[in-house]
Amino acid sequence: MSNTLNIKPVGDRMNDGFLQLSFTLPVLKKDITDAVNKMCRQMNLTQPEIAHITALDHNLHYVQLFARIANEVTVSISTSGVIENYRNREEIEKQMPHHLTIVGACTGTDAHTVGLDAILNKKGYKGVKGLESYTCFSVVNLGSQVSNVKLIAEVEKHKADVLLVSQVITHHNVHIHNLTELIDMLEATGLRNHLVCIVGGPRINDQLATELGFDAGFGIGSTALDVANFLFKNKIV
Amino acid sequence: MSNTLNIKPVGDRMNDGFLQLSFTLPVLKKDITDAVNKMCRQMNLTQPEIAHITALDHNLHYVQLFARIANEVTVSISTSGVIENYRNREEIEKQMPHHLTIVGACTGTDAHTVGLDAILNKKGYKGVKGLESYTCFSVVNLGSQVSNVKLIAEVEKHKADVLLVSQVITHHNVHIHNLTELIDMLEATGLRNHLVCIVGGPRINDQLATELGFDAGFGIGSTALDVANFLFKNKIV
Amino acid sequence: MLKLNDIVISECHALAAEIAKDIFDILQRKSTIGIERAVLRLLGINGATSDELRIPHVNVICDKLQKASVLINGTALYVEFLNEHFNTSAEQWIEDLYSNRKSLPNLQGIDITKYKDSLVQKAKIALNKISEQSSVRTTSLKQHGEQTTPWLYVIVATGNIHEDLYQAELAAKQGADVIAVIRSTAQSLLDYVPQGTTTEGVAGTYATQENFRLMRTHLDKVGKELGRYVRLTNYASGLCMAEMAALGALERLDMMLSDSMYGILYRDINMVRTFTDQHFARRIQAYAGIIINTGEDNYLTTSEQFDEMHTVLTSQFINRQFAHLSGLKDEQIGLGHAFEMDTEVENGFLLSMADALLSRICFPDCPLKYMPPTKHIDGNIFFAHVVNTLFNLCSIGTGQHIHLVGILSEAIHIPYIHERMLAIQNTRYVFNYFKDFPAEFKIRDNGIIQHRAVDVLQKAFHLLQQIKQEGLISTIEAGKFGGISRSIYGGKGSEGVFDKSNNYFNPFEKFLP
Amino acid sequence: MLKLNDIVISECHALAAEIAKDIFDILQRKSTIGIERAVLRLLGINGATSDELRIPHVNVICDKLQKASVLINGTALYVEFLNEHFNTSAEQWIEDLYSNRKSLPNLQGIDITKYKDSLVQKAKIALNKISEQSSVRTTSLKQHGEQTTPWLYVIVATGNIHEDLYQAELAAKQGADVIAVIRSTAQSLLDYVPQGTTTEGVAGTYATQENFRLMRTHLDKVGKELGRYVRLTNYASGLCMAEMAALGALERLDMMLSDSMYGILYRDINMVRTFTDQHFARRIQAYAGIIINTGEDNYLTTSEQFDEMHTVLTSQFINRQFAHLSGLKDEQIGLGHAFEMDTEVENGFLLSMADALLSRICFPDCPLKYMPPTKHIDGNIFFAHVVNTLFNLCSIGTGQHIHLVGILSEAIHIPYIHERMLAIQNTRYVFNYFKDFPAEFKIRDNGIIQHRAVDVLQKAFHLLQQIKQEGLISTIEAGKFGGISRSIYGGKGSEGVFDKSNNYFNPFEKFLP
Ligand code: B12
Ligand code: B12
Ligand SMILES: Cc1ncc(COP(=O)(O)O)c(C=O)c1O
Ligand SMILES: Cc1ncc(COP(=O)(O)O)c(C=O)c1O
Repeated sequence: MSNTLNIKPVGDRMNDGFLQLSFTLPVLKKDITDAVNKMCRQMNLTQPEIAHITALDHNLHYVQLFARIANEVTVSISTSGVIENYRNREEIEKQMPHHLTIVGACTGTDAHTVGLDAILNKKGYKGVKGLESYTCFSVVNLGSQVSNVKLIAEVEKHKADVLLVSQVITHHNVHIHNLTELIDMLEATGLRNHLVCIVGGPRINDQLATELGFDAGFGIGSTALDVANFLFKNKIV
Repeated sequence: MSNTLNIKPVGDRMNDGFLQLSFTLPVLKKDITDAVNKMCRQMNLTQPEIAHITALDHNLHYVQLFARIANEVTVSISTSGVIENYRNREEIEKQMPHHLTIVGACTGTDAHTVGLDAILNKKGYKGVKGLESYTCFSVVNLGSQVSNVKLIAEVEKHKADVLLVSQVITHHNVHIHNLTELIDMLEATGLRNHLVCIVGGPRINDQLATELGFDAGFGIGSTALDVANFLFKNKIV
Repeated sequence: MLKLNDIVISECHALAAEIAKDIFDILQRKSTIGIERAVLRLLGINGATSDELRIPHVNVICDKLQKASVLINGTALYVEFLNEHFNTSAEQWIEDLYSNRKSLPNLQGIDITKYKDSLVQKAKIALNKISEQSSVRTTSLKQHGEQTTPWLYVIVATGNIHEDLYQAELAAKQGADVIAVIRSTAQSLLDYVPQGTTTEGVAGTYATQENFRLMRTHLDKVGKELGRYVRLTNYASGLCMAEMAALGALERLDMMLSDSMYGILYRDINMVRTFTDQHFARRIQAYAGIIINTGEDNYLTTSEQFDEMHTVLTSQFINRQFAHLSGLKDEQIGLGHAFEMDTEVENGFLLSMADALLSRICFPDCPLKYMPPTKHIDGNIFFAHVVNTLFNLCSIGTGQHIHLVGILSEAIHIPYIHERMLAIQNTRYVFNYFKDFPAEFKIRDNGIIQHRAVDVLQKAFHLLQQIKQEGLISTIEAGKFGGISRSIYGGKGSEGVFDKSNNYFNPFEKFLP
Repeated sequence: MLKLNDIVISECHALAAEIAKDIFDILQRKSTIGIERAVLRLLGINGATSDELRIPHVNVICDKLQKASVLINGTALYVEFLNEHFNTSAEQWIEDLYSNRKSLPNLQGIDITKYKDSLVQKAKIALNKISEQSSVRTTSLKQHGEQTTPWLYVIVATGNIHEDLYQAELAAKQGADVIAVIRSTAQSLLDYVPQGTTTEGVAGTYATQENFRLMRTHLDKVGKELGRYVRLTNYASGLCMAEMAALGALERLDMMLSDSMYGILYRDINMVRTFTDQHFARRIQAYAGIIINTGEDNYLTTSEQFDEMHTVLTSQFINRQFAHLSGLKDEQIGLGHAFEMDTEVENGFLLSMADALLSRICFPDCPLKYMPPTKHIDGNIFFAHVVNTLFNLCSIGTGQHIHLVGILSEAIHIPYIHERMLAIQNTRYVFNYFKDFPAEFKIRDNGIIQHRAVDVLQKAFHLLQQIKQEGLISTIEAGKFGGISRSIYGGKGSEGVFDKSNNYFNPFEKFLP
């Protein structure tokens, strides 16, 4: 069940709608107020208060401001009483219906292995053991800078049940290109159907991941246990 | 003459439209992404990237994010070739057509005198001499916490040509109430016509001041010379 | 720490003692309408008129007694008399007088001395309540232990006490040791204490007895949850200084801004009024175990620390002597100073450290209150956050005691709910990252820090000599503190000052330190 | 500064020298296709194929020579031969070979030694160009004077060289002393240097000769305006390490990231390839007066400074010895380290200071490069800004030389144009506010700082002893540096390594240090 709630941000007082912004505008000093006002109008913000301006160049100004959002925002809030049953490692190991082979890689030109290793390596991260330590999983960690072509070959070779991709670099949306290409290739090769596809990284979230055709996405601060729980639910249903 | 220009903020590259925001939302952790997405939609922002979340309470979360403004903003840019002739103190003293009596005060409950003193006091501020040092002005500095009633009495008493009001406290828009009341009273007493009314303070700008019925408003970093130049132009025309 | 001339320091203390004593001789002969109201507050008269003006009963009665020209004898005995005369509760007869249902009998020549005994009994009961409150504090502190210094002092100031309660709770949970509820703008100029729960303050929340009580109760609850005692503070200085002290004592405030000169300088309150009020206010605070905070930090908002730090030090010497004259012990005297050096000064941090150490050394037993940068903070919140980091470092690095947490939006508005969190985060990070910093370094002899400290001390010494010569009053007239000049005759509230008659009686006098 | 055992330090230097020497003995017998291309680059072959692939001519010819199995003799003489053979410009015949309009003659058994003299003449001319470039630098530095340390080093990385030029200009105007153009992601794994002006890099801008030149010219212009010399830096380490060094020397880069092991550890480049390449690359840099930067800071992104600082120190000892073997003087060796301690460690600042001082003391004449916090920076930009403040303080407080300015959005994206300004503002404020901090304090004997430094040094000493025993290769295999293990046989680019034949000739060999 889902319900809605009308909210505004909270600054000085509840629901006063204040927010803090900063940005750089390519205008002359004398045109800043006008530009800020118009921007705020476009953003449905009222009462813009310019707190600070730094001239980066004669026609480039960094502006800090506070403003109020004009209208309330209606957010959905899930009111379902069922609290998700979050299992610990032992429970997952006992109750997991199949043994799973997991292949993980930092793909494309990404060489940021710390995040993927945090999820995979036995010793894990911040006290949470990685997937290698689960008796119900076999893990192949391909490391960094793995091309999509190579990755697909490895998935086939290991008959992987689960694919874990890490993408940390997002400049100019390079991760979107990379991940879209991967899903396309998996579909073209017919591998997508039998594979649970997961992507993680600090700028990834579940919504983005599912939009791109993955089964799940894991962002900042995710743990191996989060992934294991997802796999458990995915395999149980 | 005035022209227009289509611009977007500049982050990583020219016109990429990136801005930085932060605010606190009264929602549970699990509802943050949805709430942020909806807020951004209301603000015509795309690609919201949540960079950071701090839980202030179980249902109150501080969010830092980056996002892109969807559309360009059309700003007016004044293209008039005439560069405003900005005079120095000696020029103003020589060319000012009348001697002016200036009354200044921090009004209402405001006791922040540093800003007004910066404009009025002989020694001035950051190397710019105050209005008291001008041979063409007589200055009466009424100091702080002057009620509008008292202020009007003083304007009459000194036959002031110019009224300088400082308002620094703006919480709950107390300055707006104060300033509106002052203008109403000046109009009711018939004093407004012959009086140049100026307001200053860190959260004041010319636009706000004129909307409230003042002749000019001076914000952060204004100097006595700015005010003197304004008075000069005002008295010459 | 630093090599300073101990003899100069002792001389400074001695000079300050004489300076304070000179004023003390004047103020001892005076009382004020504010003090009289405070006496009645302590005696439990805490209602307000039932119309929408909500005029406090203590104001109604004191104003009437002043009109009747008997204020000079003190009010308390008259109240005893009137209780008997009207034979109703004080609430009732004040309300009746106010609405002109009854009128004041002729008070001239009435013998009120016979009420002394019963009055003294009531005063004792009142003071017992205060003692009970302070033993609640002591017990809780004994049970939970004292927080390590510097204490994190944060402000709430929404104007609405209910919002304040929540923001204070969050702040305490984030690690605040002391919660200050900032007062609504210019409340200090009201010659009465507003009544009841309030939600309409501007840039602060009205200090009222009921608001004090609500916040105290809430912080006690939060403190229990957190397993520590969360301190509460508010302001005394102002036209109602003594009354505020009384309410603070009754409602167990733990600290109060209570300065001997702030009202004069920054609120243009009459000098004699202020000196007289502060003396009685602080005696109550002394009794109640309240830590006072002085306001020398303000000087650095209207003058430059680089040039004028010695005026801060000078004032601290004097403020402390006034405090002693009110019976406050050093442990209760939170002398104020600040990290207000211009951000562009070369070696600004070293100079600031010297200044902060100097106060630390001159007043080794005082819980110094160290204020964050404000004057040179502009609307650049990122830079402000960084300046606060160095302030935090200077505080832990020089062993400050009460640390007012600087907030990145200082130049713009009253702190937003998350800005306070960011500020506490900044502070805790620095305090932990530099935990043993002071023990780790020895300051070089004859270095920049030492030179600065010697210089400031020397200048303070000269200024104290000069003040001893010319008197504190002339010094203030000359604008030596904060660059603000006030004359002895000027300022608000002088009409409320009077010379005590020979019959003057204040039942608390002899019990207070 | 700190009391450390000088004998242990000397022992560390000696052990590192032996360790480096052991590798040197291996690499001296080798060359790589990368080195060969570098030689041709120095000789002025800088075109690329005219089709859209834009394959650099040096790659076309070296690949062909490798296929023809003559690479082992070095490429330069063959190019001389082919110039004569085809009797066209090199550009022309390479283009002809590439498009199969012409084909390579049989090269086996051809006597190329006769071209040595003319080749050596050309090499001298090439080296003269480099000398001229470095004397432009020296002259300008003499004219304008050197900047005070720590130098402010900032990055630009838009991916588009034109945007980079503007951002670099603004940064210099804001006070940056060194501009680093970050390379596009994984350019280090390309076995060629892209050609021409580029606008399409990801998380960095391609390092190309043309981009180098554009930026150099622009910074010279800006520097003239500002009345100082603005330094430029880029990366060498990677598959094209030697080539990059050549281009950097020709286009007057002032510093280059040029590590003996970074490619192995962080880009999984073959060990022998890296060791061989770095040696030649650094000889060019030594000749060109380029300051190299090493990459030990990276270790602290994959392991914890609190536990693993000694691996950084160990690696610095070794990296410096490799640099010496390439003829670099200490003034050119910018050993890397970082302020990467977990932000929650008690007394973290004191420990960080110890670590930073230790490198300072062990390598007194090296312009250390101090990197900002990255690993423990999260998306909270306000907190990141504060952590950078303490980094700035640690840098000025311990006398670092090259200071990479930390940017508040480290955890999120490539710096925005104003974020760089905020970062420079933060840094300049701290450097000015703490200007004479180091001279002002004496560190306590046997305090936290001293203990930490002694401990880290001791651990580094043990590790060096162990490496001397087991060899550097086994040490890397065991994952001692940055927790990353690489095997001697693994890694990219091994196909480009070869044993030099007896006839091998490289015309620069004898002129380079
Ligand atoms: C360490 C680091 C490096 C190290 C990497 C070492 C290594 N072997 O991993 C080194 C120094 C080599 C490096 C190099 C570069 N880096 Co880097 N690096 C970082 C840094 C400082 C920390 C990343 C990290 O380790 N985080 C810790 C881990 C545990 O967090 P995490 O990755 O978010 O992982 C967690 C979650 O995201 C999730 N997760 C992540 N992956 C996965 C996968 C799955 C399947 C799941 C379920 C979950 C999951 O779970 C993890 C645990 O909670 C960040 C900045 C920062 N502070 O975040 C920059 C950063 C990521 N790097 C950046 C860049 C640009 C680079 C370079 C490209 C720069 C250059 N041009 O040379 C190079 C080249 C790298 C390359 N080719 O990929 C940028 C990326 C900008 C962007 N958004 O596009 C950042 C943000 C810095 C910056 N602001 O410029 N980098
Ligand atoms: C100094 C100071 C004080 C001093 C004032 C001493 C004095 N005699 O002036 C003391 C310590 C007494 C004080 C007290 C309070 N303060 Co105060 N104070 C400041 C502080 C730190 C600096 C203000 C200042 O002096 N700026 C320097 C001057 C030169 O700048 P300026 O005022 O902007 O003036 C320039 C321009 O604005 C313009 N200008 C200003 N006035 C005029 C007038 C004219 C006619 C013209 C042409 C131009 C002009 O020209 C000037 C020169 O360029 C600011 C925070 C900050 N860093 O800005 C808070 C601040 C203004 N104070 C604040 C508050 C809330 C208070 C209190 C109400 C707190 C309380 N509840 O007790 C009290 C009570 C004061 C009262 N009744 O008015 C808030 C206001 C919040 C808001 N927006 O509503 C601020 C922003 C701090 C904060 N974040 O809480 N304060
Ligand atoms: C000592 C002292 N008392 C009182 C106050 C507050 O006074 P008011 O309520 O008049 O703003 C301050 C403010 O900074 C202070 O320093
Ligand atoms: C020594 C060294 N070389 C090179 C690089 C950059 O390498 P790449 O281009 O592979 O990211 C770094 C990056 O931090 C480095 O430290």
